[in-house]
Amino acid sequence: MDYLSNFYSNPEIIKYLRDVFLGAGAINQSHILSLMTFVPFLGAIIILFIPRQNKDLVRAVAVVATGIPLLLAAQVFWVFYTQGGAQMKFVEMYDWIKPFNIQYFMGIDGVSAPMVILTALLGFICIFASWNIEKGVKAYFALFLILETGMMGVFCALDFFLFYVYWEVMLLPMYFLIGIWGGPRKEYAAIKFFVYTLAGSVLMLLVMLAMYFNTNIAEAGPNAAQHTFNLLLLTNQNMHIGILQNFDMRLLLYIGLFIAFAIKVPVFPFHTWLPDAHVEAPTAISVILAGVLLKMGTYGIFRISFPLLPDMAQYTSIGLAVFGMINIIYGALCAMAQDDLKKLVAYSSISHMGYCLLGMGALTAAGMNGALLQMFNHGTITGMLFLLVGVIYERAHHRNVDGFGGLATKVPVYAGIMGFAFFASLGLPGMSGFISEALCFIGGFEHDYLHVITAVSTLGIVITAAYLLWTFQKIFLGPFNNKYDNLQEINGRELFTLVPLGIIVVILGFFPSIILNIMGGGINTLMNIISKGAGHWSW
Amino acid sequence: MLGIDFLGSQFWPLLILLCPLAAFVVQIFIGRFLPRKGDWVSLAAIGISLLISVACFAQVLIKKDPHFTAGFPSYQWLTAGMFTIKMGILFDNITAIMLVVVTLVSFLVHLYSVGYMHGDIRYSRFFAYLSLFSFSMIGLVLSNNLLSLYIFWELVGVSSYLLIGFWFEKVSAANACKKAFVTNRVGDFGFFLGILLIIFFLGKTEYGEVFNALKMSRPVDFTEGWLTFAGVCLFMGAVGKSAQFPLHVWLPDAMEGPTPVSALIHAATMVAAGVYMVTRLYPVFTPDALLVIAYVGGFTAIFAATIALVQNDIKRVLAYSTVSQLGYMVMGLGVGGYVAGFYHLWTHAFFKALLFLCSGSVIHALHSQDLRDMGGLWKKMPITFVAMTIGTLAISGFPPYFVSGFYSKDGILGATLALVMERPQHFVLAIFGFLGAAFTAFYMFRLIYMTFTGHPRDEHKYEHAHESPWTMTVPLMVLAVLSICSAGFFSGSEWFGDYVQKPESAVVMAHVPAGAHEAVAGSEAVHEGGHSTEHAAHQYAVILSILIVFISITLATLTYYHKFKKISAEKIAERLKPVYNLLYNKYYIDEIYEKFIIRPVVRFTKLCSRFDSGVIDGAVNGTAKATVFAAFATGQHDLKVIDGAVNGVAQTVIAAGKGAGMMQTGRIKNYFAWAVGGMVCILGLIYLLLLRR
Amino acid sequence: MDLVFGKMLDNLIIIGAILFCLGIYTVITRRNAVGILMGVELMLNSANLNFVAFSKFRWGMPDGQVFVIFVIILAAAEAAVALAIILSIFHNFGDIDVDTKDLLKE
Amino acid sequence: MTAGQILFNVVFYFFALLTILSASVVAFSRNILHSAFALLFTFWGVAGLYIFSDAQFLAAAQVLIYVGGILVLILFAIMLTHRNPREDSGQESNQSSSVILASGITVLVYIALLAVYLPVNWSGKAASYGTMTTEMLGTALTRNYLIPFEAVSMLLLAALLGAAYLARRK
Repeated sequence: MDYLSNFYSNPEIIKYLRDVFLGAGAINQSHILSLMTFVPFLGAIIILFIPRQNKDLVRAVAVVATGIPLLLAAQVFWVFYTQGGAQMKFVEMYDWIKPFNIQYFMGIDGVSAPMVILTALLGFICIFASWNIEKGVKAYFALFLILETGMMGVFCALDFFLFYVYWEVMLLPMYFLIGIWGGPRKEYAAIKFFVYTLAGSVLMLLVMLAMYFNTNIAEAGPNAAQHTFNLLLLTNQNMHIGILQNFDMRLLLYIGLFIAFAIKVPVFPFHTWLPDAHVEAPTAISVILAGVLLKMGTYGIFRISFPLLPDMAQYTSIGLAVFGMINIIYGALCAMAQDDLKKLVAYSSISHMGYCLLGMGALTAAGMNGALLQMFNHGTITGMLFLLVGVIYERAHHRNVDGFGGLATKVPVYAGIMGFAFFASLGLPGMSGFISEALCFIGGFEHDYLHVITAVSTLGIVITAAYLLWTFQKIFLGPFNNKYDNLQEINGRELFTLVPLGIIVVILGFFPSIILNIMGGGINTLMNIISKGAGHWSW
Repeated sequence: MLGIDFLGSQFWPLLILLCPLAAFVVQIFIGRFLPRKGDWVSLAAIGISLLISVACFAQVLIKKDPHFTAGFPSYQWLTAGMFTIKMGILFDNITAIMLVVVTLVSFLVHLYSVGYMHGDIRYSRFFAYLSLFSFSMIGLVLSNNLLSLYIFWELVGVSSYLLIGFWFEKVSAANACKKAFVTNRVGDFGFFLGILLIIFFLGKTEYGEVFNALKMSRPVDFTEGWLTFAGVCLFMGAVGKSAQFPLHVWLPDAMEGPTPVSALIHAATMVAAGVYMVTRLYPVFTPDALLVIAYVGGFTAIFAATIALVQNDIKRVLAYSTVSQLGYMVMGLGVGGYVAGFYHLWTHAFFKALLFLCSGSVIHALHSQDLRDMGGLWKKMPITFVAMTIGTLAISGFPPYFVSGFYSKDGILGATLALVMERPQHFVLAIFGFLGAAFTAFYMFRLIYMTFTGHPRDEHKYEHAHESPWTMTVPLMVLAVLSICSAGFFSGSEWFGDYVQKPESAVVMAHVPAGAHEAVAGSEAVHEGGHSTEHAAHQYAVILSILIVFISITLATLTYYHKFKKISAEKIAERLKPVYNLLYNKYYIDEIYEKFIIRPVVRFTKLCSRFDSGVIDGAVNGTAKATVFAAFATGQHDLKVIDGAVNGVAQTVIAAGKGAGMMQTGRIKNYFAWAVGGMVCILGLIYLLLLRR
Repeated sequence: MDLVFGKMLDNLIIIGAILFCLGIYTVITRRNAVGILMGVELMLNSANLNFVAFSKFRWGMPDGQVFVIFVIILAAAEAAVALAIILSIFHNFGDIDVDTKDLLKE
Repeated sequence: MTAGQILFNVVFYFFALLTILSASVVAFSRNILHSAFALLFTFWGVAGLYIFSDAQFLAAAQVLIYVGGILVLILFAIMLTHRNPREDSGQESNQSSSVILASGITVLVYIALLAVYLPVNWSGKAASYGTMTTEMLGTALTRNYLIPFEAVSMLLLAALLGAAYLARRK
């Protein structure tokens, strides 16, 4: 008897889940995902019991609590590398709230595996990046670990309710981390970030409930719940009843979801929280914010918007691409005008996330793969950038781009790595950034109506090159600004955080198929759902 | 050596490619700690590559088969959905030739920089960058598909950025390297757009597949117009990289880099990448695209030549001469002289590298780049003088057979003339060609006279001028010999034709408007049957060019050679003041770009940023304030209305209470009366509810 | 034995009711405290009358009359105490006009 | 109708009228003394009605306690508190409105009492024991109602002390 049968009595549902998503994989066999999600949480609890003065023990626990998920992530990577990313793996399904048919349903496929690996990696690195936090060490690391739990959960959850819970769990520690350990205007930034994202998640909640109440999974048995939160089942279009059959309502739901995720991505009109949040957040937090939190928006669109409302995905694909283009050009232009280095990198993140949107907007295999790869690459590259900005901030205590000058002579190694990061960011071939950008553009171009939009977006690479090199010149080249005579070179710890990321960027630059094959599997299943769900190519 | 079949397996070309990369990696990390700061590492690496390239070139020479391509398999690099990209190596005659050019010049420059860069604080890093550049250039030449060409294209761009900005303490160097990279990036934008178009329409990226797809199965919506547009986009990449007219501004500024860099990158190899790309993708270009290429090339030639006439900085003169010569090559290709254009690239690489290295040794000796400080150096630096003169003769196309420049330039002029004779409406190209040749001869001889002949203008510098060490003069001598014999050991340019033949265009003329058809037929006809017009064109070209060269040389000697000084340059400059200023300030192109492109963009970004923080943030903060006000309003409302209601109720209750209080008058009778009233009510109720049947 | 106007019980009850109303009227209109007392006595008597009438003509049990005895005893006690109060009011206020006394109102 | 019935009716209605008329005098007379004396006849009338209801002991008790005890007490009270003649005339000065109000209430009460009494059919079973005898009354008192009987004696004692205490002259 199939393990699923003690959750669903309707054989059709089991068949649908098995064929499209789970394949023959055993369920509840390996609890690697739960471990990865809740070990940090456990760490947080342990930290709370450690006496306040013992800072090093707190840090040690934090390292272990993020180290274990990293090891597990390595195993996840190996499994996906050998078996490809088409089917859901490491699936766990337990009843959570039986009456409402809510399950603790966790699983990852080609789409979410890279994100899980990225979260584990950045989480581990950021612990070392926040080594010299002195104020409230216990609280900081406890909140950080809870944040990691939230993030990991979001990427593993396959139940809409569970997804939403993790989404909120991730939100709260972030608010405190920015609000307490931030820069001068930290309260304003923290509040703005929190309320903005919360407003988004309210919309998501509405859509979730609408989805819940308008699906009928035709379960047998007297008290069998008819509705479900199971994301995989919700993709089954002929289970949609009630308002989900009416075109305008589906469009409304799609737009609601889009706004919720657009705030997180961030997309053009909803992006103003990002520069403030980044400028005020401490180094490690802005690495996590840029490295992982921005991906939640795009991941949400991949996991929820596209498969659940595929016809809407196609109907509004041009819009998404246009938003992508605006993000690219507008983000790049704003970045050029910034004088605070962190704000500049924040706007560059907006521009880079624009590539993801363009790739996704195209709804072609190449574009989607490019978008997913760009999400991963942006995580590593911008992670490096923020770490580097943190390094200079700790020494010079200001981030004003014009305030430096000619540092390359004083700190050549630091200048070298910063140069490497800048070139990776502007998409120099030989580094991973270029591959994802190229794929997004190729994908974008394949769409019959996106030629002009993609052409204009390619202009983005010129603007990006301009502002990044201009900034590099202002900081590192030119005559040495002797105000920084006593500037020390980058130290071992900081190097330890940067080198692994650099290696990943180069390896993926030369051999992208390592991760692209993983993503390819997941994207194929997604594309089948979209084309099947949408019935016909609506454009 | 010949025993090993270098073209049998992929191993050897890969070795050529990976040696410089290995050197780069070694140098960048542990270069500083190696003996002699690791310059020998890079030298050895490029040496090995040179040897293998020469070996391969030799084997290609023996084969004497113009259509030889080594069939190496390409391995699957990347799959995204149905779209896969395969990478591999393409080795045919053109690659062999380019490889020799690149590795040879690179090797000589490596050797030369050992002397030139001696004592520089970042000595080892310089060689790391040189190795990186060699790796990317070799990669560019070896790649077999558009995307890998683009990848190495950008890598070459970044290595030129690093090398130009080597002495980044100088503000001008910092600006120059940024300018170079961004301008290249603008070109790359067009190039990438071209690639996207081809990938979209044909779905292929490998050269062979693209050409076959174009020839055989061209999708119907990939019309003429789109193909021309794609061709022009691709050519835009070449414009950026080879500093053609609109995007040439970065090359003169790139002279900020050390001279060996200029010699290697901005004379021989990198700038030639654009020309190489056009030769490699030649079948893709439609006749209209070729015309565009020809015009851009021609205009650049004449444009740069005029500026070079009046420059006083030795490296600037050579820089503009490079731009002009590149214009020639591009024009050559544009007009259909495929072999001539590519041949000019071959010869130009050597004599331009020679000229740059000579100027390098002069600068090294005098520590100044300004022509006005030089003069009469031929006594002090005989070897440099001899090498420089040979280079000048080569570049100006001096007629005696033993000088290479003459043949290649003559080939281009012949091809241009042939086209013009075919279609006279393009006569402008011929004027560009010949006038350019004249100016080239004039400014080169001007350069020679001002530096080496005549009496020294600056005694102090003249005193301690000295000949450069052997590491610098040996490369000069080698290059000098090559400038001469690269014309094929006195056999003219025929030998080159055996190896390089013009690929027939993959553009199938489905429905051809009269004009375009005839153009192609023209070049076809010229190629097969109508040998006579082409031959005739060559005859006229030879005569004309010799005539022009002699005239300009005599003019130059008359103005600059102290013995026969008749014309004084200063007087001419006075009389043609406006023209002189225009030329001296490089047609104010830089200023125009600054004013009309860079400044407005920066202003626009400021606007964007203010808009972003003002409007959108304003909107967000506005909503925040609105909600605060709404909260305040509800607070007030709550206070006034609802509280009021509650208080109202309280008042009524109190009033009722008072009213009720009146009952308590203290007089017994009132109590009794109320009691009786109560009794009456109760009895009434009993009656109503219970008893009424 | 029958009465001319309806049964014995009805007549007695009507007489009781009239007595009761007159008692109420006396209590309400009398200004003199003793007058009120008299009114009260009237009402009590009418109640006794009813008791007796019902005990005889409705239930046929002596309980009604036992109640009357208790009522009579209480009436006596009550009258005694009331008059004592009236005397003390008289001593304190000089008159026993009920309308002017509103000590009860706090 | 036999002579005995007529005599029976006449005597019954004589006592009825006696009670009602004397009660109205108590209610309406202006002079407190007149109403005191009228109270005497009311008690007599009621005693007569008791006899008609087989309550001979009660009639006797009525006459003894009410007339002999309470009425005398009232008379003493009137005598002791009789201060000035104005008090009698005070009756008229009482506004006519309160008189109307009082009579209104009285009529209402009367109607309410009848409304409750008349609709019910009180024709219960006849006296099972023939005629009420005092001996039956005594047994009821000492058997069913022994506790109230004792309690009442306590009450009388309390009333006695209270009245004496209240009426003492300071």
